Amino acid sequence: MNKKFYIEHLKEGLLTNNPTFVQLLGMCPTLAVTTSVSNSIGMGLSATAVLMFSNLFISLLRKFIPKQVRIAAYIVIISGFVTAIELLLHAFLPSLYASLGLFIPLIVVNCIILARAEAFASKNGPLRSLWDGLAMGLGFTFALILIGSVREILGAGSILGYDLTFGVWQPALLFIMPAGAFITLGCIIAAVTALRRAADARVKAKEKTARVTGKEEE
Amino acid sequence: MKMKYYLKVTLSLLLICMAVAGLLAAVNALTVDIIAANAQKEREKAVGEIFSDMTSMQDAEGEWLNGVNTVYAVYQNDVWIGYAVDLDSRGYGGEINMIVGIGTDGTVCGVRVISHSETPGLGSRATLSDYLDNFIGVGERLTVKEDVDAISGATISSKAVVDGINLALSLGLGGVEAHE
Amino acid sequence: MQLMDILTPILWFALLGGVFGLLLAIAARVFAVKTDPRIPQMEEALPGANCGGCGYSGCSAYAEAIAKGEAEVNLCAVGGTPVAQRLAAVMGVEAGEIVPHRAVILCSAEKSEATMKYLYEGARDCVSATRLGAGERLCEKGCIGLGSCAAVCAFGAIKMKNGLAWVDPELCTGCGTCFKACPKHIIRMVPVKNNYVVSCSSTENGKLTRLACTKGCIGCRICEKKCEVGAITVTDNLASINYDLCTNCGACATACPRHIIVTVGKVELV
Amino acid sequence: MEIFALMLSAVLIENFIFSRFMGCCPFLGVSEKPSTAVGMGMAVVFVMTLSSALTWAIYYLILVPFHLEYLQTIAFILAIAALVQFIELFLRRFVPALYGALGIYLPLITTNCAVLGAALINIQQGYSFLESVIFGCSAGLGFTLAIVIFAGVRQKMTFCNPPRAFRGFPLTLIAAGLAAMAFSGFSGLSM
Repeated sequence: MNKKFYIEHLKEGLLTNNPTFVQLLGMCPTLAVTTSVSNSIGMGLSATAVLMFSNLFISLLRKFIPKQVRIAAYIVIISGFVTAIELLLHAFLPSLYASLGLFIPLIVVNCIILARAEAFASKNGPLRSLWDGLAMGLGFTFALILIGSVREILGAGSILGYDLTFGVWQPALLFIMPAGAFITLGCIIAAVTALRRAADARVKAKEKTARVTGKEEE
Repeated sequence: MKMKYYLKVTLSLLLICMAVAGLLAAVNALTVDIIAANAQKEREKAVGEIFSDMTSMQDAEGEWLNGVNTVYAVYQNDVWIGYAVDLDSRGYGGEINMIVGIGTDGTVCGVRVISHSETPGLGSRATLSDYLDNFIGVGERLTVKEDVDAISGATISSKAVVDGINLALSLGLGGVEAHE
Repeated sequence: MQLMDILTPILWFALLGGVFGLLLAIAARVFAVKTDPRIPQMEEALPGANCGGCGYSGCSAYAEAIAKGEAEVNLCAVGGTPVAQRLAAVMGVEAGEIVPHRAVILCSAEKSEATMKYLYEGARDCVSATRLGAGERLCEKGCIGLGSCAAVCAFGAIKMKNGLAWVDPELCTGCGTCFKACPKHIIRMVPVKNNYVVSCSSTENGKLTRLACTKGCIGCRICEKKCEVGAITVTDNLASINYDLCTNCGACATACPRHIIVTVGKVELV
Repeated sequence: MEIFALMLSAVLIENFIFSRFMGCCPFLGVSEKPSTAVGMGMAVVFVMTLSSALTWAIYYLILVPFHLEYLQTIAFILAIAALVQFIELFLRRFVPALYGALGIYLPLITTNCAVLGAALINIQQGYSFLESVIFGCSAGLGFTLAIVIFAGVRQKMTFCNPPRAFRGFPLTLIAAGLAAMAFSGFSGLSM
């Protein structure tokens, strides 16, 4: 049974319950960071790393943390992790810190991490919480890259830094501006919902024909 | 029962805070001097980019205006070739730490930004070398709009860079040999 | 000096953590909400769909009502008898029998099959539509098809198909929220064991019904004659089935010239 | 900077939602009904005011004298989390309806960028104790202003008829984008 849980949960993290598109969490870093794909990748991966470790530790300690101080305890653990990672990166991997440095303090104020800690890690075992951290982290990274690419192409006329405008069209600066971020995110969520609804409709239609005609319609 | 309840709740948060603080203190003790060394190396690399023929630089002590961290006198085999002013300027997202190189004639001969937290893709464009290089040769105070046009959409960041340069120029370092 | 660098933050944070911990502990005791221990147990037993079928805003509200003695234990149609028994066990009372029901829309005319008084372009909601001359359909009792019932259905059992609501029998749990939400009151809760229903609610005479809709019941009483057990009777031009007598023989369905006596949730052919 | 200028800039010019883009998760999550939006706004004002005072005290009385600046983020967050937990207990006892309506978004105030953002800005700008409390309070009011205006906009939106996929959050985000454009007009003013 639990093998199915892991695959199912990964799908849930990436698509059906995606933290950015479905749960609408982690808006601040999503809007602030997705001005370029490289930023999105940096933010997504560092957030995934922190999410996995914090979920693991919180689910390990969940029995010792009384309900009255659970928020304070979780957030201290999360921000402790983030600060430690920031100091270690700054000292031992300065090149990586140069590209990720800006995002790490942003992770502390990322709602996804506390939301997952409160909703999942405090109720499930360490291994499942670690997996939930990975699934939600990847879902978050996937969403960031999608938004980042749209905003970078439209806003800066480049992708991963390579210029796409060839001097032909002038990129619309609006998409780099945070106001454009809201609009881009809105349209992307609409597209994702439309895709999900179409997928559900197709599945339902197949079920219905099967029920009526009594055989699986291909 | 009440006493045990108070103890349990208070102690748990207390222990967690102590543990995390201990971890961070240990990590910090481990890393604080390495980080300082890295920063210093980075600063030297930046000054080296401005004064390409620099062999050594030395902190020229002195009371400087606030915002200025340190001023380095730059030498080329013990011949004084100018100053490098390490200063902080107030940008949109926070402090911009930059180094402004002042030549012997008192004009700007190069600008480098060490660290900033401007909005990526927007304000950060004001910290790139192609924007900074058009300040080379500037001698007196600049104002945005008349002398130099700000990057569209990043007016506050561009203005912060210009303020930094004006601050460096206002120190009046041109032509004054560094006292030994 | 090195040791002090590590010790001072630990001591300071211990103090901070301790002070906040104590403060929160005191606050938790001072602000403790006095709850009846049985409520969480009952919430555990209830399905948790918060559908409102029991007449309360959600399962926790219903559990509180039972704990206060204001509500019976057998109002949860969705949970049916097992839930009622568990609730009764918690409360130590006797649980009555619950007959599971299914909702059925008593109208079978899609928008194209009914005549319209006007074209409605207002808010997409049946309640607002009925405020404008009792809805766009000439037939007073016709389904408006703007989905107020579908909106409240907590189980997604109601689908809107070209201006007519349709209840999927497998998904419907008989909670009854749509029964209360429909402004035209044309949804009826049919016991699961019965699978025939007169899917029309028009009480106009034959001539007017024919004018208003191609599928309305004209009160011709053929079904009344055909039914051996007298389960179906026509009262003011509308046939209705008494489900205690009905034996599901289907004679009335085959005889009905308007073909509106159908099986519950007549299967939607794609 | 005089007090009034500080307040005006925190409420309008550098509004935490529309110009600084901080605190968007609860902003999008709770702005369905103006009543819950006001409740959330008041909770945020309470937390931001007290947290500005508390963080100022912690920074200047504990962190600076003992050179523990690197612990700044964690100390601030600890104070904010304790405050949020306190208000959660308070609301659960005295205003259970609002407590239920806010749901997951109440603990999320802790990680709310606005609250921590305000605390960090107080330190960065070197505000005095009174200035930082006023800044925190007016930033909270700015947050409330934005969330209540937006709740009104969203209530109007329930009766319009967007394409099916846009119904709900996508439309809210686009409306937030337009509102953000309007507020970016303020960025020209400098106090």
